[in-house]
Amino acid sequence: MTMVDLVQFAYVVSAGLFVFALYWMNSPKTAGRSVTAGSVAMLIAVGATWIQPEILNHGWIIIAIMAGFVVGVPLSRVPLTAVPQRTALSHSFGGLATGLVGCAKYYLWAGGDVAQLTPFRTTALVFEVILGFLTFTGSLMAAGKLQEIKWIPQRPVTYPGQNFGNLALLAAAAGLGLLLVIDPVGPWSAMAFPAIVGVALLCGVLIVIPIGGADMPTVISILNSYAGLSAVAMGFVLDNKLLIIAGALDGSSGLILSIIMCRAMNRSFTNVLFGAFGKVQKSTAVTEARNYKQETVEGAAQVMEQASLVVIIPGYGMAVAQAQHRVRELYDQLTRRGITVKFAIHPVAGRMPGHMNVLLAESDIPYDVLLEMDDINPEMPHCDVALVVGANDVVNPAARYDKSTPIYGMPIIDADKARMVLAIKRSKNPGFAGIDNELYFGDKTFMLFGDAKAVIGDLVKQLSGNSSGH
Amino acid sequence: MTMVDLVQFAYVVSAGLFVFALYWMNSPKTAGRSVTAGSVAMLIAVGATWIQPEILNHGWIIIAIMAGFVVGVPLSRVPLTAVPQRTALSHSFGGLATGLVGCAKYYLWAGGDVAQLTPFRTTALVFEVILGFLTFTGSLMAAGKLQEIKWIPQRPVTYPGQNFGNLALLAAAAGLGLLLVIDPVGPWSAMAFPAIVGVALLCGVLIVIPIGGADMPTVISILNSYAGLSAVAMGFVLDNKLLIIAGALDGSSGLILSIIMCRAMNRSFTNVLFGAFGKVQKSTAVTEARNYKQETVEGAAQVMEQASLVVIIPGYGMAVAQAQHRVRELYDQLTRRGITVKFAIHPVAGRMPGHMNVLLAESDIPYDVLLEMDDINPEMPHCDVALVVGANDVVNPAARYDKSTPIYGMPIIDADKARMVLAIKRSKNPGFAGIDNELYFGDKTFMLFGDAKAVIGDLVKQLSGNSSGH
Amino acid sequence: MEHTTDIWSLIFVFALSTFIGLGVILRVSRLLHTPLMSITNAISAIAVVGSIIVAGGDFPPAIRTMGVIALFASMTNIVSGFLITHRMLKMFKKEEKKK
Amino acid sequence: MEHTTDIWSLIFVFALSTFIGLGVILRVSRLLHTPLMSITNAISAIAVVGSIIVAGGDFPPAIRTMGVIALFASMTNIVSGFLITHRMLKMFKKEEKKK
Ligand SMILES: NC(=O)c1ccc[n+]([C@@H]2O[C@H](COP(=O)([O-])OP(=O)(O)OC[C@H]3O[C@@H](n4cnc5c(N)ncnc54)[C@H](OP(=O)(O)O)[C@@H]3O)[C@@H](O)[C@H]2O)c1
Ligand SMILES: NC(=O)c1ccc[n+]([C@@H]2O[C@H](COP(=O)([O-])OP(=O)(O)OC[C@H]3O[C@@H](n4cnc5c(N)ncnc54)[C@H](OP(=O)(O)O)[C@@H]3O)[C@@H](O)[C@H]2O)c1
Repeated sequence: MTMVDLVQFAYVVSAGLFVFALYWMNSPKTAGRSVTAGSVAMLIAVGATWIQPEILNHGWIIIAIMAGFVVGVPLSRVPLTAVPQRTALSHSFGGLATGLVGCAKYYLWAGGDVAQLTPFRTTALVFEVILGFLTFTGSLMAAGKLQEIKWIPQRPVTYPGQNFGNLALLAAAAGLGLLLVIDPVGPWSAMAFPAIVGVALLCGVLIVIPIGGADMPTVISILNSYAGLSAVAMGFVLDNKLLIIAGALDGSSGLILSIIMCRAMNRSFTNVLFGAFGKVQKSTAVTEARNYKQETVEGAAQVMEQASLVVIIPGYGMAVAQAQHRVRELYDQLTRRGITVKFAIHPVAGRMPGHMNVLLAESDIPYDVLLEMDDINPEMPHCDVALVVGANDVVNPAARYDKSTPIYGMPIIDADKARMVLAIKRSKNPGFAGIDNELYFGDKTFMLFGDAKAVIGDLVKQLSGNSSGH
Repeated sequence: MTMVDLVQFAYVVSAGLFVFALYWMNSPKTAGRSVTAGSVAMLIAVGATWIQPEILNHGWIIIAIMAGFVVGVPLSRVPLTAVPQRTALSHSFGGLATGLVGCAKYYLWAGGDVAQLTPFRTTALVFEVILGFLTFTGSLMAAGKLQEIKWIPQRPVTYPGQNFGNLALLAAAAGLGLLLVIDPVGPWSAMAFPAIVGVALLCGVLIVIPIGGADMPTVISILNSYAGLSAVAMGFVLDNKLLIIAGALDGSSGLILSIIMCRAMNRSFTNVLFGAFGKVQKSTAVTEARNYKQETVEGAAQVMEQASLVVIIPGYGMAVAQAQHRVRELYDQLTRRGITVKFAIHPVAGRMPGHMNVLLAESDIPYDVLLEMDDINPEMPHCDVALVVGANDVVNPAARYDKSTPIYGMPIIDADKARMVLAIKRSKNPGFAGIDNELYFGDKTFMLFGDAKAVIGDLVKQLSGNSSGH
Repeated sequence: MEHTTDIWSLIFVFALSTFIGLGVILRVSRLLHTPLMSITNAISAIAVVGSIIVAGGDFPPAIRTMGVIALFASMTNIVSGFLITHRMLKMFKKEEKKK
Repeated sequence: MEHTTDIWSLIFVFALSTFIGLGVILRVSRLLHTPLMSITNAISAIAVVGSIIVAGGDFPPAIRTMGVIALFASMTNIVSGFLITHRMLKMFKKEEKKK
């Protein structure tokens, strides 16, 4: 068994483990193994690559790996609300890595063994570099917008001819790439390659700038699949099948998640990428003002005590307020009274897929009371109280009929079908789509203005008070 | 785009189509496309191979293909009851094909370009040949047993040291193979190769001989995966990825089907392959005799008219009697009276997986009233009449408690939980497992002796008579 | 080396397609297990590829004869396999419409 | 020719693993979409393989520096990706036991 065989064998095993890692994610029961399988696979991959004879300067490698741990561990401790930013940030790291490896390989071969730059390889190389660096800057922008960093504009930034400009840039990059493929070391290529890198970096920024903060999750997923594809391209360049497999798994995951999100928002890729969503509306929306019916905490508590089925509809607001633990206490209070409590989870509630599930799981709410939209909607008519916690667009009935709204056609949770609606939010401001919410003016709806955490905290106090009063 | 590229591209497309062909089998709605996708894929594969420059004598090819059609078309017209035999027969064809190609390749390279016989290739070649020819004779035997050909013994044929002998033979084949790998054209190999072929052919016969007729479906599925694996081996020999992919798909299908069958019979592979199942018991069983309660057709008809839920439990007997169309008429008669009729399909009812479903589908019974065991069992207690049509082992309560029976632990359809059981069979003979059926002596059970087709025909007449009488 | 990696790409392909096979087959509806048997039967006749190479190549007649027989055998499986699968599936499809 | 077939085996591997990817991801429970994002994040750091080759090879310092940076970046993703996924999944596992 030669070294090559050993390495290849290790790669086969590693690839298999990666597949299982994702396969086991199909239920929380087995998901525990996923991380184990995945990290073992990665360990094998690293080991098998490292032992190869052509690897000489172990010092640098060890240092880089240690540095990776130093930065990686804290990055894994971020609060769950910061997960989207974190994901974006590490996509940018991933893009940087593939991009740099691409550069290194190009200059290596262009400098020495030019024969290696076959048309096929060079094409793959160009793809790798463009996708890599585009993901790098693009994800950085996305992370910035999500982190709400001052000097990165939250709202979509648009200017005339924007989309055309971006497409022109990509076309330019592609053209330069073609040049390289035709003649990898011709007079032009000395400038062509760095030019490609520059254009890719620029594209990343320009493509993400016109996209609104709340569309970032979709963008992140798309960038995720780009990162995967550039790993695939690297695999083609290095003739390494493990890279291709892992990259492809990653690419398909990003693709599917972004499709799911677009579906759930009833929007197309193009609309997300070029729609500059959430710009125009926002500007107009806040002007409007109609009157809400309000309810006191005491009143709300009483109503809930009378209920037999309470459906809690969490939204981005619960995440912002970090209210999940209070929600848990509320859940305990109500269930202790024999009231059935269910959670209605909209596929795009919050700011990333599965956002609400993680938060509620964090606060120890058993995941079998977290129902998906399609499972809970039939029950809504029998629901006595629908408690909306910092959700807005995902319960806006306008999505059903009002063609003028940006969320028209997006499936929603039928909170308005419940016998009574209690809605917790801080202000009269609209949600991310920037439109007023019909639901809140409905005659069955009563508002509880205030920070979700505070309001629910009061509700819990009230209820525990009453119960001790019993 | 060179010829090689063109061919490889065609192979990629073809491989993809094969995957879709199997993927679409996941529901009857999409299954229609499967055949299209599959045959197009095969067409592409054949075309891409044929256009290659090294293919010269087209005459022979065309003749062989035409001959294939001449034999293949009639083979596709067999009655559905003969499907198991047909499947076995074409497995043997498949085995023959891979085996022969293996031989051809070996003699070609041994005669000329010996360098081609690398250890890896030779190993693959040996696997291809052994699996191929073993499948060839083995499937022939299986087909013979299923077709109940006179000079092929139905019952398991056993003799002392049988299993040991077979294993020894396989070991011998492996040993000879090793010899070839070490020295593909040494003095020995001239005899070694034909010897391997001979041993493989012999093994096929000897391995299947000790297996009882009703275990054939399992054996067929196992041989199915062998056929697939030998195609994979051929792929390794010819360095052809399409062969590997299609072979692997085939192999996994055979594997999974045989596992499903073994599970449903609560038996292990080894037990099926070496257990000489259905031999000993059969001999003893028929001796026993206890008294059954019988029921007249008139009586049975009346009982059913009173029922509100009738569950029909078909078994191998329905297939033997070709009674599915009569069953359909019965179904119509009862449903017309507003009686709910459901079918309880045991995973191993009949003689191959899905046997009952095809037969009932053939007689135009909508497939949504065909329920799997796990879905119908909870309903059995509410069932007024359970009509057992030529089923036996799959409704034998002994499977639940009697450790001594060969079917102990096999999940069954809870016919005995129904308010009343009507059982149609020809005689007092036991089923394939060779044991008496507790159910038939139960006090809620009434027998309708006779051929399923005839008996149900009478039932239908009776019912239509009554209805016109109304 | 060149050949070694080539062997390994075959092994990779085998491993991956086995994964696909298991994944896809496990999701096949129980209703369709009999048609599944017959369609995989047809698919396994992919040996036709090898048969054509052997039957059509410029080889001694003995070799080619083996190829021709193999080709005939595989062709039979292809034809009968797909036809009978189609025949069975039609029955289920008919149901589809009726309901 | 030798190289052509080699390219094609890469393409085969890509096609097959995409099939697997789609099949597997589509079956991931909705509950776990956030952990899924973070674990694929870690897996995409497979670029580490390329980084090691570039960082460790006997190349001019400029090249190797790129490799080292790439290696650092991928390592960060591997570590943080798997750790945070583990952290999230533990929450779901806890539920598991409690019920
Ligand atoms: N989940 C995803 O993957 C994803 C991806 C892309 C886009 N999106 C979009 O994100 C939106 C999610 O809908 P959503 O209903 O969950 O959120 P939303 O529509 O953005 O509304 C959030 C609501 O929470 C309230 N809120 C904010 N902070 C709060 C606090 N501390 N306490 C109480 N309330 C607070 C806000 O009102 P106040 O400001 O008045 O408090 C706002 O009305 C959808 O439009 C969806 O299309 C989601
Ligand atoms: N489906 C599979 O994939 C598969 C695979 C391997 C093994 N098996 C085995 O096959 C058996 C299948 O069970 P099963 O209950 O379906 O069949 P069974 O146990 O073999 O019983 C069939 C019954 O049908 C009766 N019968 C035969 N011809 C008849 C006719 N013309 N009219 C009326 N009745 C007739 C027979 O009784 P009479 O002779 O008295 O009429 C016999 O009792 C199981 O033991 C299973 O393990 C199935």
